Amino acid sequence: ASKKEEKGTETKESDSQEVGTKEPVQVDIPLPAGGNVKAEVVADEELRIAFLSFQNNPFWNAIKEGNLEAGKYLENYNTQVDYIVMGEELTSAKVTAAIDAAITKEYDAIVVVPIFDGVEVFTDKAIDAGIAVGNYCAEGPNPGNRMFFYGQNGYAAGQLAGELLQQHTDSVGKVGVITGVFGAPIHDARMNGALDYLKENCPDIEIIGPFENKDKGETAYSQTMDMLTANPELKMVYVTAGGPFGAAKAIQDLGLTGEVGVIAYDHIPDNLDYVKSGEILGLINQDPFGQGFDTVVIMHNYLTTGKKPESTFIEAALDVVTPDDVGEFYPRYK
Amino acid sequence: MKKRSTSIDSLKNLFRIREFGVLVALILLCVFLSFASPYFLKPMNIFNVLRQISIIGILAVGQCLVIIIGCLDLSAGTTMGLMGVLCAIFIGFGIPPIVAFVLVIASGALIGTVNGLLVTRFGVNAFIVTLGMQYIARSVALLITGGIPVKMDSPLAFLGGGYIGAVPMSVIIMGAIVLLGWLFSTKTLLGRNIFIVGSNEKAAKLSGIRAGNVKMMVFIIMGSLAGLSGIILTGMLKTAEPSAGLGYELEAIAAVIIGGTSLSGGEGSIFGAIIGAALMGVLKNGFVLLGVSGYWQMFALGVVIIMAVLVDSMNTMKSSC
Amino acid sequence: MKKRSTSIDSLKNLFRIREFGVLVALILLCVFLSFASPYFLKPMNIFNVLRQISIIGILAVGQCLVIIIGCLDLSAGTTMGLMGVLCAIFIGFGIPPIVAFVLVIASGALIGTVNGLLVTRFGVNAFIVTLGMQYIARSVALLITGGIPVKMDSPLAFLGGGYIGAVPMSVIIMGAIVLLGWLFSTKTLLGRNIFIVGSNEKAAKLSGIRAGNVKMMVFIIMGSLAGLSGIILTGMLKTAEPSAGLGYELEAIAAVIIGGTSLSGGEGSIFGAIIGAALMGVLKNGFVLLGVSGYWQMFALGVVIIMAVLVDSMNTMKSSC
Amino acid sequence: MGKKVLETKSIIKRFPGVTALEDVSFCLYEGEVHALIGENGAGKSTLMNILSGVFTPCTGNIFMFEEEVVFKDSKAAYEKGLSMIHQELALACSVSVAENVFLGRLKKNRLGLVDNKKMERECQKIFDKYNIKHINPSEKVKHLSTSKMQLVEIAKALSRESKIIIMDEPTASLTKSEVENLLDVIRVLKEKGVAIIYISHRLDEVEEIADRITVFRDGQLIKTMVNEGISTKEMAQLMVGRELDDSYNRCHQHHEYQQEIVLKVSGLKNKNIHDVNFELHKGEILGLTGLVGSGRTEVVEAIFGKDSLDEGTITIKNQVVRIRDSRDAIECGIGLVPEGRKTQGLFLNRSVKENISILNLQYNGGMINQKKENSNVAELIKKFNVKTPNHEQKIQYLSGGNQQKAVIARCLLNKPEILILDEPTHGVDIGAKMEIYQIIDELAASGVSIILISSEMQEILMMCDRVLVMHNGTINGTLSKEDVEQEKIVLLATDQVR
Ligand SMILES: Nc1ncnc2c1ncn2[C@@H]1O[C@H](COP(=O)(O)OP(=O)(O)OP(=O)(O)O)[C@@H](O)[C@H]1O
Ligand SMILES: Nc1ncnc2c1ncn2[C@@H]1O[C@H](COP(=O)(O)OP(=O)(O)OP(=O)(O)O)[C@@H](O)[C@H]1O
Ligand SMILES: [Mg+2]
Ligand SMILES: [Mg+2]
Repeated sequence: ASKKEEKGTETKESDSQEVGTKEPVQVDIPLPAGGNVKAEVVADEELRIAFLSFQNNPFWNAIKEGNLEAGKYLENYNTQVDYIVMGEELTSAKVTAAIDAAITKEYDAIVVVPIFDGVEVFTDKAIDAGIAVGNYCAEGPNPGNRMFFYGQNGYAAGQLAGELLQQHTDSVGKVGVITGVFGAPIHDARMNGALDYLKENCPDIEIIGPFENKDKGETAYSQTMDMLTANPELKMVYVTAGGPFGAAKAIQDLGLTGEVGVIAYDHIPDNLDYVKSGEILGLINQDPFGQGFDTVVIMHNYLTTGKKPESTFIEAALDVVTPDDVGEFYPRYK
Repeated sequence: MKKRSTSIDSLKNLFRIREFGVLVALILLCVFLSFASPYFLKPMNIFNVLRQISIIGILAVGQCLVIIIGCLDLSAGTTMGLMGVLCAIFIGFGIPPIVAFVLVIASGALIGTVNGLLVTRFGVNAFIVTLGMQYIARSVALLITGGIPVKMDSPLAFLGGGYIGAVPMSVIIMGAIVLLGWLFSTKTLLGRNIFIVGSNEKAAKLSGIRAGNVKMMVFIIMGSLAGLSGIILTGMLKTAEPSAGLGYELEAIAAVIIGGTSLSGGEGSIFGAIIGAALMGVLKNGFVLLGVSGYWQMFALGVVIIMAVLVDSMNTMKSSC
Repeated sequence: MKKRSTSIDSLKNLFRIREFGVLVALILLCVFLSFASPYFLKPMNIFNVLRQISIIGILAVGQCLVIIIGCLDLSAGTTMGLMGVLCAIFIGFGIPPIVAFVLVIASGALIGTVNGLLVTRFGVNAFIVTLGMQYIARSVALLITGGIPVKMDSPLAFLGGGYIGAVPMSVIIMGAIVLLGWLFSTKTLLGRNIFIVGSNEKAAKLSGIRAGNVKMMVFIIMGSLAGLSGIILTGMLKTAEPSAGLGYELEAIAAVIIGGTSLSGGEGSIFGAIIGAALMGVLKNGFVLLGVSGYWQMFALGVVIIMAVLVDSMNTMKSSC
Repeated sequence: MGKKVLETKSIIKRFPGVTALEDVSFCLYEGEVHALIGENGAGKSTLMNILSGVFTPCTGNIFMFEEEVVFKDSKAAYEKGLSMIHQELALACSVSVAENVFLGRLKKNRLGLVDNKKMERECQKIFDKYNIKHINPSEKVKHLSTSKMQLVEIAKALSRESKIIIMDEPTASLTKSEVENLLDVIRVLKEKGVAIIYISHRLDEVEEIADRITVFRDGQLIKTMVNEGISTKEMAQLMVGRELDDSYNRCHQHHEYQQEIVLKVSGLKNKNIHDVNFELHKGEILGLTGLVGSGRTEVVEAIFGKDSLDEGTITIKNQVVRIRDSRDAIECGIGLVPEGRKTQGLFLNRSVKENISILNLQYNGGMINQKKENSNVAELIKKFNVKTPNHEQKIQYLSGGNQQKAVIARCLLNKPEILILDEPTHGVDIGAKMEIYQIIDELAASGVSIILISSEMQEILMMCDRVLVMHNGTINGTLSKEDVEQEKIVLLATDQVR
């Protein structure tokens, strides 16, 4: 324990230039597809990185895939990556408990999806204990002293969605909004990003909602049906979180494909099907593989060389697929 | 003197049935909405509302029976989710729709059986058994799918997404289940025994009723209905979401209680439960039609749930001098 | 003959107390974990576990009383969330911490009072009242914050995030509440009346106990404890999340029932509730320490919840033969 | 006669569908024992509940100690100096005996905390004072038998030392010696100037203890009279409002049971009983009596499959049967009217109809034949004269005696060959009692074998062909019809003979 603590304080104070007194060992392992960051040197003592994630929908599966790849990749660099599931309901209690446990287990670094504002109290505690911390995917507005955040800027993504909505409506008409869970920061950020963008750039767009669907496809289906009943001239539906395929299915069932479209998030199969069939007109992604992979490699590089990433905010690529280009992204939809 | 009072009595009785208060609340809400939104009374909207309550409605029928025997089934929602997933998987295996249908209902019944066994043979509190089963069913659904929704393309989807004329198939099924549930609970021996066991289990046993078996049957019925609603849910979107269903059990319980069934067991009505489900369904539909802002929806839902029952309880209180 | 049997009797009693089964389950789990993970028994981890259960623990004390009078409080979780938000807002207004503390507890008590009034004076079913209040509290928290988390920087945060030596302040508070709750429920007049009203409300009334007032007090206590835990929750993260708290009520209820309190009222124990909370807390800690996959966590949680009570019920069944 | 302590003027009370009290004016004097008698459902308990603040009258006034009072709940009445023994035991079953005795006024220590030890000590003192035995103050009430619960209920009311005590059928589930004991207590209280309202269907008790007697019929106060030279027969006639044919006496009927043995139990043993052997003949009425807690109920429950047996065999018509639960017992042709009608007999929130028909329905296939059900029930309701506004009335709103009749009716619909009646006339009025006796007798004459448990000596003496007397979980003696005498039963029950 004392050894690690020593290292922790060291890295903190001296920006850890002299960690490797020996010649750093270099090996050249090809990056797996989807990874963007290369590991630089082999750690001279085994390093342990905790990757704290959730598991409740396919989005996390892609992150897990990236992280497991990273684990295999970094094995060659003498770093062990532990993929740890905090649970399946997203609550701050789950996150803080997992961080506490990671501190107890004396990891060298923690990569975590904090989601909630206030979790920084615990990540900062980890940093005080000499553990490097990086965030990914979603964090609150006050992220504390974590080294970096890798992920989508929810608000920026919302603005992008706003742009797409503007394009598809020609700046006039009605847009229905369905959000996941009220108060969930990432959902709210995406929602507000889009709403603010539309308010500013196309004041003629009328917003219906927002309605909470608790990430359920079935609820989104009902809400979309009802919105279309009350607003036959509805042009677009914006779904900020889970269940957009429900909205798409409602449009399909009402035979309104081509007249009403959906803008939503995450390249997961059930959504992509409706991109292909033309109800979802824009599907925004946030590079989940990279979030699982790059983050730990960055951490490894920091622990071995002391180099921090250039910016504290590493933006995940915001890909948008549309019915026109879905085949290029995902060959099986050709 | 006796003869004169009967007609007044029956009128009084009509006003005293517990469903009545909620029915009034429902009608008032409908009247209000038909003025507030021109779309509310459109046949299409009415069928939409009915379709939206069909799943909760079917679960509420089962939950009503469970509550009458004095238990709660917290696993109904996630069991439904699991059954939806199983259905899609069975179809994916190429099992013929009818066989898949039967298998799913049987699996639901199996989960009900496990619940029932634990409650009746091992004496574990039903709340705990079904809470545990809630987690287990959900985790199994996630484990067998890896968390990924399963597509289902099969004639079976007609049960959830099909229409006969303008009437959604799921509404017809709900109607049938409500009718069957009512017949079952009022006309059959087992149905009667459910009330009796819920009212006083000890006395029921002394009357030669195998109370354990009766409870068991109720859990099995609940499980089968969860299976049925799982099929409908999956059919509606032609997709089975492994994490679907959580929360439905509470909504179904709320519907049952709003409909006048008492949590202490021995009393209750299937029709009441459906009225309760309809009240909440119409309310949610109203929110969307009127474009009520998100946070206020929740507020209104809370207030209406309480009010619906409040009217009723004040009535009961007054009538006793 | 009487004298001889007493020592054996008291031994038997010890083994028959309902908490005992769960205590054994807890101990077994701890023994297992201490072998499975070298980190489990580290003092730091133990305090972490205690800190993690402190909020559920405090809510469980209140919920235990609510269940003893034969009700359930489904609003406790979201009330806690709302109270956390209020706390942060009060502090933001520049209200001194002590005053803010008192105000928040009072607000919690107020929500409890509303629940209690609806239940006792208007005769509305407690399940429905608190379900409605669950929605209302959550919507109010979202409405007053606009859904945005509120920062709180104040000495008051010490209650949630502070340490005295190595011991988290929240654990000390939980300990105090459990002790007070135990004293209250076993030694005070009101406490005993809670058991009496829960056991037979009519008899209580006939003996001149104002059952309505007793129930009222229980809801008020529950509300105040929700206020207290809201402060702790906010203090822990120095942030109040408006949507926090949902689901805590069910976990607290589960803890209470696992701890041997019967849902039919009249019986129960505060210590049992805490043991129940600890069982679930240790289990979750174990999952993270051992790195159990998410879906299996859920599965295991479900199985353990059932098992913990199963052991106990089998014991009871055997003894009553 | 002393001062008026209690007076009611023109009380009217209506429930949905029934008028329970019509214009009742009644008064009670200091130091008197005032008995109320009347058929089941006559309104006695309703009036008492109004006096003790449980119900509010629809119209009418109450005066206590010559000042008008309006009680908003029973606490108010109690504080004014009135306490009541409730017909339906008002006990909190999951807490201790001592806490029940001090229900609503738990004892505290100097710190203001509830003091269990002190309460248990004082509870024991009260038990000693009123000569109540074999109840442990620290035990939970739910572990007590019905009669012990009744004693706790009595102790609860007595210990309040009120000026006015209402006793609503306090002796319904007590045996002879306990009744004597209670009557002694009443005499002492009377000496101290306590006014007592005493309700009982046991008219011999009334005759023995009352100073004045008030008769109720159909919600009306018929007559108040001084208890001088009034026979029980006259009382009964006033109650039912017509000439009662000569008080029922089975001896007049002269029928003998047949020698065929239908039920034989040997060596029954479980945790409450040991070595129980007896035979029951066809058409016989076999009495089972003993002191409270002597195990009578346990014996029949063991036979009926409610409790499991450790040892022993049950033979029905020369065939050894294995009875695992009540259903097996019923299928063997046994019927049971359990004691404790509220806890074990009634489905309180179900209708009268369902309560009567349920047992019979179990053997009639899956669908309910509602027509047949209705006609069966209507017939029984008529036969037993169950007073109910309609068949759909929830049984909880019936008076106690009518509830009891419904429970007996339930068993008969099934035509059992062996009928076990555990305190079948508990809380039943004299008229109905006679009807029940008549029915029991007819059943016996038609060849049904009956086991009758009763704490009422009169009932046992009058009805039974043979009597088994229990003591301490075993049968202490058997008395044939010729031998049966009150003294012998008492000696056997208290184990004073070898
Ligand atoms: N809470 C109630 N609701 C409706 N009806 C009631 C209620 N309580 C009593 N009754 C009716 O009032 C009448 C009088 O009942 P009460 O209990 O006073 O009779 P009682 O004279 O005490 O009879 P018993 O000797 O059987 O105890 C009965 O017809 C009964 O059905
Ligand atoms: N559930 C129980 N738990 C513990 N003891 C019990 C239980 N039921 C009965 N007993 C005890 O068993 C003994 C026999 O009771 P039983 O009810 O058979 O007596 P009884 O002769 O019928 O008297 P009673 O007049 O009280 O009905 C009593 O001492 C009683 O306290
Ligand atoms: Mg009475
Ligand atoms: Mg008995």
